[in-house]
Amino acid sequence: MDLINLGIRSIFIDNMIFAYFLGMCSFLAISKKVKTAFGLGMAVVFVLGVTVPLNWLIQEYVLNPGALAWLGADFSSIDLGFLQFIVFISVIAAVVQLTEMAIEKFSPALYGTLGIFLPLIAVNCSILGGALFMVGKNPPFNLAQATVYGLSSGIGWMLAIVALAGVREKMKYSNVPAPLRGLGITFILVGLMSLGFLSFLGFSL
Amino acid sequence: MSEVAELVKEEKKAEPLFSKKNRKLISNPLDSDNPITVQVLGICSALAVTTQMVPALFMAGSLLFVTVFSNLFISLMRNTIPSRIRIIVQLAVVSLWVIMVDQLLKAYAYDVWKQLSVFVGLIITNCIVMGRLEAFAMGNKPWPSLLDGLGNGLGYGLILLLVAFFRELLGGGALFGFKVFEAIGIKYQGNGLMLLPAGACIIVGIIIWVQRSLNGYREAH
Amino acid sequence: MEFLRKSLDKAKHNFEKGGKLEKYYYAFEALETFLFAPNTTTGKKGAQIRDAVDLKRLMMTVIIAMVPCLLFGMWNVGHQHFLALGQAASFADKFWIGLLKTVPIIVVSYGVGLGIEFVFAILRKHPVNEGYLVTGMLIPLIMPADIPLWQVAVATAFAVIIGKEAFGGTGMNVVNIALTARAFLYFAYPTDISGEVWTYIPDKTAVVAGYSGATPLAVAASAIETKANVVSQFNQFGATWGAEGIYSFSSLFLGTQPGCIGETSTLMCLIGAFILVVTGVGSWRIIAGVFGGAYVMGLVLNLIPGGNAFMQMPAYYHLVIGGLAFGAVFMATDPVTATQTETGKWFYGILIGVLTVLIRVFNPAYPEGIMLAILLMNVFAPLIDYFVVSANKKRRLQRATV
Amino acid sequence: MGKFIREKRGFTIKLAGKAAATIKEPEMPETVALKPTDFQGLYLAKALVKEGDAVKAGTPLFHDKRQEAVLFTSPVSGEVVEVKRGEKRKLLEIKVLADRQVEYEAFKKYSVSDIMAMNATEAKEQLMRSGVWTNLVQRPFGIVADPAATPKAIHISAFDTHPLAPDYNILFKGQEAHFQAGIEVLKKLTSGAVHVNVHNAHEIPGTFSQAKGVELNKFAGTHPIGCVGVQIHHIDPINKGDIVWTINPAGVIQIGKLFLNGVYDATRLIAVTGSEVKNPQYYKTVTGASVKRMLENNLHSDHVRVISGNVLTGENIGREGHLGFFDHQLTVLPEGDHHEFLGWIKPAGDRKPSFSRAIGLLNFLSPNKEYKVDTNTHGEPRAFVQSGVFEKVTPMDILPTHLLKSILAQDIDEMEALGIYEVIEEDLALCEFVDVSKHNVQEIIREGIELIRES
Repeated sequence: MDLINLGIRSIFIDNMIFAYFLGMCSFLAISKKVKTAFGLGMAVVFVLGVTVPLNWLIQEYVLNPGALAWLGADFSSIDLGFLQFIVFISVIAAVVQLTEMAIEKFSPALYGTLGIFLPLIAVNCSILGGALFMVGKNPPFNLAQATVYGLSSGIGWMLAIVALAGVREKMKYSNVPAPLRGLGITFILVGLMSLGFLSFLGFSL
Repeated sequence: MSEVAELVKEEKKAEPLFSKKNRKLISNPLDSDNPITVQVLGICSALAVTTQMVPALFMAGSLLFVTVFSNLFISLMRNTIPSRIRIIVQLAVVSLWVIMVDQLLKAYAYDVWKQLSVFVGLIITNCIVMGRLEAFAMGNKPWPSLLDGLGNGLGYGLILLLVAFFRELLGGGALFGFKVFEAIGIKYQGNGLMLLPAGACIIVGIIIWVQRSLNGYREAH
Repeated sequence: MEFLRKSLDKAKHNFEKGGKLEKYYYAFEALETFLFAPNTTTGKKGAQIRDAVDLKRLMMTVIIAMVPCLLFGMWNVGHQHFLALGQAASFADKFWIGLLKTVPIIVVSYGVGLGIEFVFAILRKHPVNEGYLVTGMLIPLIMPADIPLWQVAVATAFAVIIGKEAFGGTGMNVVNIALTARAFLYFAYPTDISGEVWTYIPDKTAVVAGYSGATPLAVAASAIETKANVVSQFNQFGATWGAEGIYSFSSLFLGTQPGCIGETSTLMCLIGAFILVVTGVGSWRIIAGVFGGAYVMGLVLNLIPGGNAFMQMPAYYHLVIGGLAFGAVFMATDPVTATQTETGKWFYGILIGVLTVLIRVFNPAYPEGIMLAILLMNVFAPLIDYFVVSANKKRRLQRATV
Repeated sequence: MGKFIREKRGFTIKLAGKAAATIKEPEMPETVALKPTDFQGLYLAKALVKEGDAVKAGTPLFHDKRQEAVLFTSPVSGEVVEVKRGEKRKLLEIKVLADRQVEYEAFKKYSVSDIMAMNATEAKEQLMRSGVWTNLVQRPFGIVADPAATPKAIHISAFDTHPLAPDYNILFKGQEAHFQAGIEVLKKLTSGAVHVNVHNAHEIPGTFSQAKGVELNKFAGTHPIGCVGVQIHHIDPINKGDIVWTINPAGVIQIGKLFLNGVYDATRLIAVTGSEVKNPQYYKTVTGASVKRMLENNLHSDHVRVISGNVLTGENIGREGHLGFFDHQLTVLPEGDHHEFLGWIKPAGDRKPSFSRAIGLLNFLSPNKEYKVDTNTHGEPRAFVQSGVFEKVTPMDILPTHLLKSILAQDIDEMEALGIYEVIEEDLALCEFVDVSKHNVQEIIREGIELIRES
């Protein structure tokens, strides 16, 4: 129940896009067609679902103050917290790289739809943001929570980009003032969309 | 390193430090080639940290610092990085500088550091930094790279501060925490929308509208 | 008429190509076509006759469908006003107060909105569209009677510029414009449009002892805390200040409750719905979808064991409290922002109904769920259409391979 | 065995001025014209005669430069009096001053058994040389059929649901033999069936009900169920790559006459209709005839629009114009070039026909009223507002609004996916009528088709 609650919260209420603006660059750039938006969304769901729990493990067993105690008493006073950024981003980059290679080798079909997006994802801030937010949670997450959080944050991100792509496909036919075309109107659109998503703000389940 | 220094020296001879071309490296990103409003990079933080001027200023400063030095470093190393692993190397270099900024802020400006929360860390994945490294520093000499970093950092900061200006002024009737409207004797009712994410998006949209109306930039449809 | 026509004809050349007022052609066109249906005839080839209906007439139909809500709303503004003061008043007195409060809002809404429309029409050289005729009436109907007029003006300007003109004008907007105005106020100046602001009380100290301006939604939401039965709360409401029975089911249905000017009366909304559906202007699928979705969701919540008091409220109450009926009839059916496929309209309507009830019950921050639910579904409407259209394409493709 | 299809969507426009069941046989019209513009998909029409030439019925007048074997021939004998050209010398019309007595070019004459024994190549040869071929219309695109193609089916719509459409019982009475011969020829041209589509509620003319060797499909419903495109959609829809031909019964009969009598016989019955006509009735005339004589002393007023064809798909030809090649109807309406004070809100009661029931439009209360309608557009062009009416008058599994928008956005893949191959102008003509935003829907459809053909 608690996990379902967390999942729903992360999809709708703490939406990566509309609440935190994470991953905006690819959100804006790759939302012209529903099909591609969906592909990118799936890639984000996958990578977030893998890297958040992975980074949770690293935080728990390597980075936290005293986390290295499992190596022996000598290590219990070490605090590697300042390495957080570099470790997290390396993990993400590595996972993305490995996934890309694995998909390319084992499932060319999937690679066709997902593969092209993977390199983009290493620098998608929603991935690193997901990991950093996960660490900042109070009370701290356990592994299951971290996994659910990663997956559902990804789903929330996907929902947002697919919805935006739907609207943008519809807007192909509209007559937007020339200076606003492209990026400008998309910003305004995202603003209005996030008003809609505000309805979830304050939801208590 | 000496070789590189040589190169820098040579270049100095070849053209003045602030030649027209080099000045362009700084001025273009301010308007016609602005990283946020034209190149669509680094938007996440532009929206998230701009409810007030103070954090926006710190954020702009941090990013400026990171872009300048990352650009410089990558440019210095550009001939020694194997292209296969260049993304990792770039990320590592950027992370180093970000960690440095993060620790500095934590030590000297704790309140702001708290306010900025994960967004300092997210400079690592800020596309401006990565984008400039890929697009410029990898193929240019250190001095222009530094200038390019400076220009883009400033261009980013400009938009950030502009957004924060409107959001704080319209949202709270204040600037840098100073109650402007009260000071001149006007009772101002803060506009809550401006403080919400939606307000930030819409303000960026309007800034783009105005900017492109003025400079004539149009996106291909 | 003759004179008017002649003077228009005389002035016309100034506005046509090469005329000295050429820039203002579309402003002139708007005025001219407002006064006279144009004398244009059909083309050389193709349909030689056209349907007598045009966009203006369509829009007028919607406005006329809103008139019952408007008139009742005016009366209700006065009714609530005197109820709060504990005074007896005649029908005329109540209506007069309502008129005084409502007309300025309507004037501001139309003035600001049409003003912006004309400016954009001239600048961007497109015809002034009739869409604002409806929006301009919708905005006042979803405002509290006592809203500061400058806020109406700001919200209208925001909605028309950002919500509509930025997207290219009528027919191009993504979210409903009137709702954009309301959402703007809701998030920009929450204190003026939520809480107990619904009744016009010039002097807050003059209210009758024990008075509460809580709306039925607020009463129901507070029952979550107090764990009291919502229906009995409703029935007791107003007893302390001599207004017993104002939240009985029948008066909720009639609409003698505080709320936005035009949205309190489910009955009047249903009359409007009848007009829209009979004339074919509003989609009955959407209206039925919203009501059905809300009712079924209410029933589902009833079934959850151990649910809170609001969840236990009989499902049919959801249909008469707050602005559900008004939203379903006049907002959700906006043809521009709703789904554009007939199948999609079912999904769209039902999801609005379901979401409305969910937001009401689970989101104490925004008791009025319908507005945000419609706004949210506006955002998802193109996606629903996308799937419906994809299904259509797929049928065609499958047929080809068989 | 044919199919039975019932459709509820659609709308019948009832107009005043229905043709009475009498046939007038006036003398030969003064002039007869053949207009390349009546045929879609011509690349470049090249005149084969010049002014002053004498022609017989069946003498070639022009052909298309890309398809020179398909000849467009004179409906009557006489003298070529005008070769009318437009911009860039585009051929618009070739006018023939008709003889009182028609002389025919002689084509090969066949007995019924000859026809049965004939092969497709031979049939095509005779059809193309005589000019009768041009009756065959190819779907997708509604263009002149390509003789090199073999269609998967040929469809004949044997009823017309357009406003004031002529009664096929009068038009094709007693033509059984010619029609049957025509069918036999057509059967050689297709790899599939020849479909004859009739309306369930109408009295089915014996010409069709007695036809042998065809699929007789029955339809029920209102306009545009009579449009052959709609019928094809329900019987055997056109997919990408498919080719289907359509032909109207008059064309089939002409084929029959060509083979049985050895002549190109262009005589036909047409209905002269419309509220401005004093004596609406049927006239016996020829393809492309001048309408001048039919309208002399036959109009209520001078300020009229003369339409070759029906009010939904027809063309304004003026009072001295000539009938279109495919038209079997002439409609005369009052012109509507007048302003109406507050016309957009003034209650129209039941004076104007409307599919909508928006405020002040009460005609849905008098369903049997016959309207006198003028050509006013009743409003000005506006942005598309999707009100769902297009779908209500399009009895096909097609989303007209989306299709139109994809054409406006010039998105070819999208047009294909949304079914542009299945429609031509007439199938969506009702959308143009009901559109509140007053778009020229048929023009847009043709633009889309041209875009696809060019790509």
